Order: sequence, then C-alpha cells, then structure tokens
Amino acid sequence: MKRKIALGLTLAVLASGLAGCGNAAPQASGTGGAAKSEELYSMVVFTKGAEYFNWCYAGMKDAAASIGDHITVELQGPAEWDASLEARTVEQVTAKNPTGILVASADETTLNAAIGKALDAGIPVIGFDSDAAESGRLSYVGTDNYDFGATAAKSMAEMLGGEGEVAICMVPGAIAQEERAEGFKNWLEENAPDIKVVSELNDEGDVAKSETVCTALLQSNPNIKGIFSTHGYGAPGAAAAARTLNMLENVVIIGSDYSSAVIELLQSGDIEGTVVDDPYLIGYEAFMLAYAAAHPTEVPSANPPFGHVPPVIYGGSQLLTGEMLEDEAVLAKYQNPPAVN
Amino acid sequence: MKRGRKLTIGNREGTLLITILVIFVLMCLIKGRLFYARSNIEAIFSNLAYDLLLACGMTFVIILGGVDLSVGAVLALTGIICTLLIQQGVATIVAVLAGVLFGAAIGMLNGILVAKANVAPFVATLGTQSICRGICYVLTSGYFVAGLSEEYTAIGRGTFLGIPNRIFISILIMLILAVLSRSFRPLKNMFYVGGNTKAAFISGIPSGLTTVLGYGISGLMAGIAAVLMTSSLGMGHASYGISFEMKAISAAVIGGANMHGGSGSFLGTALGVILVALVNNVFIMFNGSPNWSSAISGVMLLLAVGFDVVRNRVKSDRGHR
Amino acid sequence: MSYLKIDHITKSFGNNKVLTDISIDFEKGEIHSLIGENGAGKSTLMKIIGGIYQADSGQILMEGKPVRMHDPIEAYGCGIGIVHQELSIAGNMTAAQNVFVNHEPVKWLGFIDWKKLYADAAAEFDKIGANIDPRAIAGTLSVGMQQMIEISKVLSKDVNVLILDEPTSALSDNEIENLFRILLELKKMGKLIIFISHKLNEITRISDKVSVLRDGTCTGTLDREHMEVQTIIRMMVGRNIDSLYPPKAKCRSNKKALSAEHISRTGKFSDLSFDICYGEIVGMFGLVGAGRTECAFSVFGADKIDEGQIYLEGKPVSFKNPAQAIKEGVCYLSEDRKAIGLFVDMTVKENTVAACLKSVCRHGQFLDENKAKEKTEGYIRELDIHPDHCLDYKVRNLSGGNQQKVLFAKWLAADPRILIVDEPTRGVDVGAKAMIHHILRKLADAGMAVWMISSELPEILGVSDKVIVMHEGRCKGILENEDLTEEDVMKTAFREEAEHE
Amino acid sequence: MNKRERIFSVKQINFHYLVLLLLILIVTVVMAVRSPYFLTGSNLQVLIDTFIMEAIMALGMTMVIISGGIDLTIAGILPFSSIVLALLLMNKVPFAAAVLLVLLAAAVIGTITNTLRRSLHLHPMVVTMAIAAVLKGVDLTITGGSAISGLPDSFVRLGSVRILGMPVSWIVYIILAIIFLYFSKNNRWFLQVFFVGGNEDAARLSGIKVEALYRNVYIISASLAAVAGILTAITYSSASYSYGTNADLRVITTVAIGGTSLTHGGSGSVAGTLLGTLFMAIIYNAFVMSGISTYYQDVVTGAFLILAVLLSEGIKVLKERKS
Repeated sequence: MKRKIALGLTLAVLASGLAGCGNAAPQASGTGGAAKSEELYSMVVFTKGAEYFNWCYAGMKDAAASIGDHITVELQGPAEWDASLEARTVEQVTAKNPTGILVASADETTLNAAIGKALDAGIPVIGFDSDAAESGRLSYVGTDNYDFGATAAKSMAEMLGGEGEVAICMVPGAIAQEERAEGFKNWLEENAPDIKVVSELNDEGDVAKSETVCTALLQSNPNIKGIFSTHGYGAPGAAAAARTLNMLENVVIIGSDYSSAVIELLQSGDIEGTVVDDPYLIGYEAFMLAYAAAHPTEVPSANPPFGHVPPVIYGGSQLLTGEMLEDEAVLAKYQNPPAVN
Repeated sequence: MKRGRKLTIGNREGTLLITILVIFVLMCLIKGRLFYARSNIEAIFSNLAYDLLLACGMTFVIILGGVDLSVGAVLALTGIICTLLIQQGVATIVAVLAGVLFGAAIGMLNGILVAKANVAPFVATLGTQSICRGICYVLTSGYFVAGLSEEYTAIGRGTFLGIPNRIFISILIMLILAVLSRSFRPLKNMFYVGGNTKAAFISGIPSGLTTVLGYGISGLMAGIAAVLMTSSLGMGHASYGISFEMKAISAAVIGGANMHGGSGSFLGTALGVILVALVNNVFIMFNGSPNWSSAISGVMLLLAVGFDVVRNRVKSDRGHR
Repeated sequence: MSYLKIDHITKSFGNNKVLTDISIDFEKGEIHSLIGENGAGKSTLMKIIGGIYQADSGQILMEGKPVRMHDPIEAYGCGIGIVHQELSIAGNMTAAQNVFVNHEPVKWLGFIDWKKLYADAAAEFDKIGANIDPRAIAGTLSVGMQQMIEISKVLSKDVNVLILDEPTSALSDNEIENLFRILLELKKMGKLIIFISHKLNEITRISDKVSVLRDGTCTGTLDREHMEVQTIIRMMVGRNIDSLYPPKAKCRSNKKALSAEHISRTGKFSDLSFDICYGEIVGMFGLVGAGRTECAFSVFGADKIDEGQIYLEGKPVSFKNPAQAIKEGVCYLSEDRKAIGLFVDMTVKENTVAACLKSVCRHGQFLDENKAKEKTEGYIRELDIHPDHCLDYKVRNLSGGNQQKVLFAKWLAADPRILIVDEPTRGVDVGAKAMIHHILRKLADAGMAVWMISSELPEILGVSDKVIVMHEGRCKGILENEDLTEEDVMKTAFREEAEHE
Repeated sequence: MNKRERIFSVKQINFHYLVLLLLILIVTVVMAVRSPYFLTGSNLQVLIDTFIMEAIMALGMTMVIISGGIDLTIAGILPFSSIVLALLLMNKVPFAAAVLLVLLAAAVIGTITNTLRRSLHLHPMVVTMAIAAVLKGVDLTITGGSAISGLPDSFVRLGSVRILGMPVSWIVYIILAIIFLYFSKNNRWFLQVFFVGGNEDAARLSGIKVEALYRNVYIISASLAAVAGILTAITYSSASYSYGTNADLRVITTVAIGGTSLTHGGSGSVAGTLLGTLFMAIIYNAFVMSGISTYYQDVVTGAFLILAVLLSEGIKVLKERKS
C-alpha cells in the first residue's frame, strides 16, 4: 500500500512540476491555427549565463520586437564551455525547425557539421561573436578580436607612457581570448617595444582565482605596471589583488567587456579602462541578418535559397574609461542590464 | 615513542610543515624581500582564506566518511543571496546572518539526505550542487550583483589589529574548530560516527544528528567564505566557487584525512591548504605555464600521499632488519 | 611419511612474532583438531596453509614434497580449502553463484551455463544435506544456511584438505549434527579435515587427533585415547582451570530491574514476557534465529517494539534509541564486536569512553583527557587487557580476546544497572572465557542485573541463575537453574513442536 | 527462468525501473502535447545523438560503481583521446592503428589510476580527480587551447557514414550496450565485479584476483571514455580540450538515476543505466524543445537525481521491512 502511495505522490509531484514548467515556457508553435505566421529564432551560445551574451540576446529580442510580435526568440546553450555540447544544442534546436539560428561558436571547427545540418534543413544560420568560418554560415557579425587586443595594447601603451612590464590574464584555450592576447602582444611588439609582456596567467575565468594569481604576480614582480585581462572576470579579480596589496595606484588594469561590476570599478577608478565592443548591436544585427536570410527578396542572393546577406560584418572596439562614464548618456547605455527570460 | 605522541603532531603534519618551511626558506633565499615581505605573506594568506574555511568544513565531512561536492555552489548561492539583500538595502548584519544561516541550512539538508534517507554523500551533494548552481543563474541570469554598501565591503576589505579581516576570521575559525574537534563532545562524536556508524549508534552517540551537524558546518563554512569573498570583491556572481570542492577535498586529503572516514586533522588540513597556496604562488613567481596551474593541487595530493607511503615502506624495511 | 606436514614454520607481523617454529603432521583420512587460546596463532597458521599468508621461514610439505602457495587459488590447486570463521558470502548474489564463485561452469568466452550452475549447486547442497534453494539471494538466508553455502563452496572445489575455522559457532544443533555427519563421511573418503573450534565437547567428540597451540608454539598433539578436557585445557593455558564457571549468585534480590510484558516485533519475536532482577544473571538460550538478539535490540531501543510494554523498576519505558537506554543504565554488549561493537581504527582509550563521553567531559561537553585516561587505565588493569600499555593502541592491533575485553570496558564505563550481554564469549578462548564469566558474576553480586544471551548450553547452565528458553521467536519456558540439565533445556525448547507433530 | 527475466531481473529492482519508465512516459506525453516537433524522427535522432557519448561512458561507469569505486578521469580522457587521435591521423598514421594506439593509451591511464589507488591507499574519487586535472593540463599543452581541425578527408567522411541508416556512434553504442547488458548478467568476469562490490574480502578469499579485477574495471571505463572521445572526433571532425567538460558528473548522475547504488557496491544493473540514460537524454532534449531556460535544467536534474536515489533507497527500506 505504502508503495502505491509513494509512487502516486512522486508521479503527481513530477507531473505538476513538468506541467508548470511547460506553462512558463514561451511557446513558438503550440497554438495551432496561427502557427503559420509564427516564427522562432534561436540564439545558441557556448557559455549560457555569461553577461556578454545576455546583451547580445537583448539586442536580438529588441530587433525581433521591432519586426512584430509574431516572432519569438530564445537563448540556448550549455552552461559549461564545451564545443561538442554546443554542437549538440545546435542539433537539438535544428530539430525544432526554427526560422533562423544565431550561433556563437565555442571553437572554429567543432560546430561545422551541426551548422551544416541546419543549413541543409533550410534554416539560415548566422554566426556572431565567435566565428566558425568554414561552417557555411551565411554571415558573421562580430568583433575582430585581434584588433580588440590591439586596442587594449594601444591604450595600455598610452597610459604607461610607452614603457614597463605587463601581464595578461586569460583562460587558455578560448579562441576569442587567444586572439585578443595575440593582438595585444603583437601590437606592443611592433609599436611599443619598451613594454614587455612578462607573464601570461590562467585565472580559469573566475574572479577569486584571478585575484589569487594576480596577487602572486604583483608580489613576485613589483615591476609589473599593467595587467590586461582578455575576459570580463579578470579585471575585478586583478583590482581586488591590487587593493589587497595597496597597489591600485601603481598598476594599470585594462579589462575586456563590461558588466555592472566593471562599470562600478571604472567609476571608482580601481581599473583604468575596459575594451568594449557592442554586444547589443551584434545581437541586433545578427537577428536582422537571420530575418533577411529567412525572407528572400528579389535581390539576388549569394546563398540561395536564403535571402541575401553580406558575408561578414565587423564591428569596432573601443576603450571605455571612468572619465567617459561621467557622461550620463554614456553611462545610461551600460547600466540596467537587460532581463533574460 | 610515547613522548612523540604527546606532541600530537602526526607524521603527515610533520612532513607538510617541513616541506612548507623548506619551500619558504628557499623562496626567501631566491626572491629575498620580495617574498618574505609582510605584504606578500598577507596576500598569500588573504587568498587562501576561502580555501581554508571550505577545507575545514570538508574535513568534518570526510571524517564522517562522506564528501561534500556542494560547497562551491553553496558559496556562490549564499554570496548572491547576501549581495542581493544588501542591494535591496537590508541591514548588513541581517544580510550576513541570512546568508550564513542559509549556507548552514543547505549543508544540513545534505546531512539529512545522507543520514536519514541513506543517500550516498556523493549523490546527495552532487544533487544539491546542481540545484544551487542552477538557482544562482535563475536569480541573476549571470549578471554580477554589484553596487554594495561600504559597510558590507568593509567586512572583507577591513583589518582587525592590523591583520586583514579575511585572514583573521578564517584562521580564528580554523583554530576554534581544531581545538574543539579534539575536546568538544558533539564534534568529537564525528570521529566515532565516521569510524563505525553502527557501533556509534549502539553506543548512544546520536549518529544522525552528528552527521547533520557535520554537513551543516561544511555549509556554514561555505556561507562564511561567501560573505568574505563577496564583500572583499565587492560583487556577487553565479560562477563563484566553481571546483572549490575539489580543492577543499585535496587539501583535506593532503592534510591526512582519510576518505573512508574516522580520521582527519585540522592542523593537517590547514597545512595542506597553505602548501597548495604556496606552491601556486611559487609557480606564478617562476612564470610556470598557465596550462598546468589547475593541476597543481591534484599533483600535490599524489606527491604528499605518495611520499608518506614510500617513507612508511622504507621505515618498515628498516624495522625488519 | 605424512600427507601434509607443517615444518618449522615461523611468522611475524612487524616486530610481533605470531608463530614460532611450529611443526605438525597431518594424515589423510583423519579429523585433526586445532585448539588454542585467542592469539595463540591458530588462524594465522591456517591462513599460511591456505596460502593467504606466507611463512617467514619453514615450509609446508605435501606427501614429502615442499609446496609454495602465494594465494588461495594456488592453495586450491594443491587441494587445500578453507571455510573461514568470518562468513565470506556476497549477500547480493544467489546461493549457487556464491558456491561456484570463480569456478562457475562456463560454456564459452566465460558465459555461465546457468542450468548446470543451479543443478550443480543443488547437488552440492544435497551432498551435505542442506535445504537451500540455489536461486535464493544469499543475503536473505539465515547465518546457518550461509555457513552451509561456505562449506559447499569449498567442497565444490574437490579439495583433499578441508580446513574449518570455527564452523559451528553460528549453527543450530541440527545443522551441527549434519555437519559432523558430513565430516565423518568425508573422512571415510580419505580426506584430511582440520577442525578449529572452541567447543571442547565438539572436539573430543569427533577428532582423531588434537593439536594444542599456545603463544605461537605447539604444545603437543594428543590422539583419541589421551583426549581429556582437563589435559587439553592445561596444555592451552599452561595451568589447570578448576572453575570454568563461577559460583552461583550470593544475593539475588527480588527487586525487578527489567520486565517485559507481552512484547512483540513482527517477524522477529512475539509475545515475550520475562523479569530480570537485580543481583542475578538471567540466561537467554536459543538457537540461531530464535529471536534473542532481536529481542535485546528492541528492549535496548535499537529497534521498535510493535506490541507490549517494557518496565524499568516497575515504571513503563520505551526507548526510542540506544542513547535513552544508556541514560537509564541499560547497556547492550553486542555479539558482533567488529561490525557494531568497536571502533577498530580508534584507540583503546577512545573506545573505552565511547559510551560514557558525557561523564568524562567537563560541563558535559568538553573532553577531559586526563579523566578519560584514568578511566581507561582502570579498566585495563581490572580486565587485564594486554598489552597493559595499550592506551593509545588502535583496537585493530589487539587480539580477539583483548578486543572483547575492550568492549566490556566500554560498557562497564557507561555504568550500567542492567547489562545485556549477547554471546559474550564468542570467539574467545577458554582462559578469557572463564574470566568473562567471573566478571559477569562479580557484577551481578555487586547488584547489577545481567541478561546473558548465549547459544552455548554449557555456558547458560554454568553461569545463569535463571534460564529463558527461546525458540523461533517465542518464549518456551523460564526455568530456575537448579540442577538443570542440558536435556531439560532442549526438551523445553522443542516442547510444543513435538506436541504439534 | 528464461533469459528475458534474467536480464531485467524482474524479482529485484523492478519497481525502480517501473517508476523510471513511467517518468519517461509522462515526460514524453507532456512534451508531445506541448511541442509538435518532439516526436518527429529528426528530433528523436537528435535526442539520441545528444547523449550518446555519456551513454557509452555510463556503461563503464556502471561497472566501476558496482565494484564500489568511482571514476572521474573520463572527463579528462575524452578530450585527450580525441586530441591524440587527431594528431596521429594528421601525422599520417593509419586510422585503425591510431584508434588502437588511443585505446592503448586509455588502458595505460586506467592502469595508472588503479595502481595509484592501490599503492597510495587512496579513495578512487581522489585519485581520479587528480588524474583528470593532470590530463586537462596535458590536453592544454598539446593543443595550446585551440581546436584541432584539418583532419584527413577519409576520416571526416566517417562522420557522415550511415550503416543501416545509423551513424557510427549509434552502431558502436548498440553493440556495446548489448555486450554489457548480456555480459553483466551471464559472463563470469562481469558477475565477479558484482561479487567484489558486494563483499571484497569474500571475493578475495574465494580466490578472485581482486586487484586485477579492479584494474580491469578502470581500464574498461577509461577505454570507453576513449571510445567516446574517438566518436566525438568522428562526429565533429575536430578535437578540442573543451570536449567532455563535466561529462563525469553527467555520467555519474545517469548511473545513479538508473538505480545503481553509490552507497553499497554490488547493487545495480546495466539495464537500469540504460533506462537512466534514456531518461537523461529525454530531459536534456525536453528542455531545449520546450524553450525553458537551461538554468532550470540544472535545478531539475539535481532534484531528479536526489528523488531517484531517495526512491530506490526507499524501496530497499520497504522491502527490508516486509521481509
């Protein structure tokens, strides 16, 4: 008897849970008759939960809203950084038969097959942020990360007056970050040979770990005058390390991307600058490209049967400093992060 | 022989202490003031504060014969709850208490699952890990929780008697636990429960309660570490504490805790944490490849335990002659 | 030339010499018993013969040829098999799988021939007259049946030398009779049986020869004519033990310490009523599976009681857990000291104070090392625990008898009014046995109520003042121990059954 | 007793299986109602593809856990073997030889795991955790972090090969699953794993070579992780150190949901793991199909894991009470 009750209870709880989840879900195609005009666009990223992608998604959402409310968008992707998992997500999304897919690839090649399958199924795929160039994706919107690194290097050189020792804080293996580091090093080599990159640190993309490694770095090498972090979590960690060691004044910290935490540190002057591109714009444009590709016009297309889209759009990157944030208009742009789901 | 026992320093602790001292002296000789400067020592210790707290909690759990994989996620979730409350303008003390107690509550939930429902510790804490980490993202969508009051950030950034709060609090808690675990009955009970759960029950030791307490302390430590971390960094984030549980387990095992339960030493655990932190520091000072930095604690673990095994073998060989 | 010869075997563990220069001859077609106090080295010797340990020096000769065995598999290869004292049954497998573990009948590529497996197992069980379903999950069978599986397991390997280490300790009388019948049959088949037991009457009954071990040396081998209990005991302990059993109670009071009224636990025991008074030892006799331990568990709060009521000095009580029972002065010394008695990886001191932590704590919460030390040292002296400086030794490193004494120390330290002892002398040698019996009597004379559970009739008759006879979960009678004979007790135990049939 | 009965050991754990099956059914029905694409052929194919690597590794992990151990190295071995395979192929080593070398390397890692576990008297969790960390370091150093691509065409083509309409990974999995399902119930060696997990001392005394058995269990687990690595490389025509992140935890979750107990060795079954695998695959797919935030996915899998184990422990307790 007890068994039956236990079984019944378990099932009841689970069933209600599932039903509840289902209700909360944005439904693309569940409502029968109107399904024809409904369109679903999926954004697939490789670390869901990264603030950067939230901004991309916000841009996408706004773009979708500007087209009309028959368009639904969703954000998908594994929380951990695993290219094969992301490829599987793309495959799963493809099975939902969305109108278009936007992909930020975890690496350059792993997603090729998955993207190819989506294209074969007649779904336009637009790359953004991190490109899988050989996948056959119709278009790519993003930032030249090499250039991104160079921007950071240029700012660093200016702030240091052209000489000193610097270090890079990064997660080895992440393509965008490797490119930024590469751009950073090469620019310095060519344009500011007196600035030496003496150390590359692995902070595992974690603020606390970043603090630990930067502390050790600053201690072992008091000549370090600058730290460049290739991702959004490095600069807050580096700032914390410098604060612990009372070296905030002596070290130039330049981060990448922006977040409420980074903005706060910029305003307080704890970090000197952060290089930013415009994830909102990238998301916005990527969606527009996907929409264009999904709705072919008379304009002759390079990728029939999809509509015509340009193969690559690069956005610029620029340095954001605390000074710039004193302008209310600029600040407003970076505050109030968009809500996700 | 008997006198050696009275010193209450076991073999492993001795080995660790000597290793740490040797590394320290070598570094002083090589890097000079750069290394033994007060600021460097302070920095090393501030950074290992979180690990120290988590490893102490983990030591209790390991003594109980279990393992707690949830500490990293509990740290993140507690941090987010604290910072969200602070952001909402809740009084600092209330937010801190709420966060710390929340950590303890999750820990106790683990304990109940293990002790009362007979769920394997690995599974129970893996489940809560996954749930807590999920809730972190549900609550924040991956955004930083920033804009904290200075009153709050002062907890992690301030000093007490010239010692940074983080060092002071973590070492104080470690010492209290180390002393209490030897004499305070509810904590002493953990050794009995970990040594033989059934015999402990028959001997009138409340094994269920003790288990819940042990996991609760582990969660509590995660909560305290969360407050220190978010206040000193000035922000909370869902990605905090990833793989901290592995570091904590490594440190406890390096310090001589036995994963089969019944034995473990807080002094050893603390030395294990310090050793790993020191080696990390040395690694960076000598510009070690970043590719290997996350393997350090694992390698140290194998080396520490391996050294003990080899030494014991040599000793017993000598004994035979 | 003897069939199996142990030739000047010496073995030490670390600095601890366990066996010194032992030589024994074994012949085919004999039942050769091995007896000795705990720690005398019997088990070690057997493990050397069985290939589990290797001797430091000396050799084993089979039919004159030296053999070397490095593991149990090689021993089986030489035709030697051991039935171990600690049951080595995998409870999650079927009986048949346990019997044929590691030599299952296979068809090809290691695929098991299930039909043959179950048929063979059934045949093996038939051979020893055990009524076991080969498909039953071993863990659900009784201890006695598991022992039968153990024996079948060894016999199935077609051995010539069968070593049985304390095989009867968990068996019911029927099963023992059965076992002896099998042993005699095997003997007739020309097999050598080495039999280790603590029960002198069993040894004298079936052995052709008995070898006695003391402190790692062999003090002699007796053949059938010279096998007298007193001689054997003298050879074992180096002195005569006149009084294996203590005198009867001096001052039995009428004050009831513990009473049970119609207590039942579904599937375990039903409708038990008995009284235990201060100053007396109440023996509870029953065969394995009679529900004695279960009853003690329920009274002690380690298990529930479904019906009935327990009274402590006339007041109704129901303990929810052992902690409450201990607080009220009811203590339970378990039968399985390794599994639920001792903390083998903790020190003697820590073990001794385990059940009375509160009393050695300042303010009840903070352990007072000195108090704990004093208390433990007191018991080490009082119970004569060896070695006498074992305060900080891990219990694992003590011999079986001394471990049992530590278990006693643990419970005496808890200061009980009512002491339940479950098989207090299981796996304990004669010397320690007598000592434990005397301790029990001393405790009772000091006013304690002692409830002794045992399946050894001589012990029950020798020690207790009153005997509760249990059979299959029911109380078959409560007898005053005045000129009680073993026959009386057994008759009582099987009384109703006989009537039914 | 016929064979079917034995494979699914009807007498023993059936209630747990029943609940799992019911849950799978419920999720399927709910999803089928909510999304018209859920029951399409292409989605069902994707559903299996999504979890196939974990499914393969879960087979080996089941044996490890039944033997009383645990293996966290698989998250390191999967990317390691994909990388080594890619490098070998790019250096013109024939495909068959490369696969053999990768499997051999995995077997060596398995042996090292067991040797360290044994000689250092360490809990398998701690040893495998350390080895996984070292392997990640090796992977990073070999690749410098970037994905390896530009593999030989003949290899790339393998990714689109279909046998009986199924990709290579399915065929491999089906073969492995059948072998494990059948062997774990009938093969002497596999049954000894249950024996050792149930009572190690008994097994040793019965003459089972326990240490060799442990070694083999870890070698099998490592080799299956290598197989998963090779198949990942085939499926995606590239190799990267990012593959297999957290796969160890997903695999252990799968095995635990399937009713294999981490509390006491010796109890569990491959059949349960297959059900657990199906369940996890459906849950993962259901989240993507329904468009619910993946953040909830962690919460839900965590909750299911605890519920499933509570359930199987609860059944055990009820059973004991009954008997």
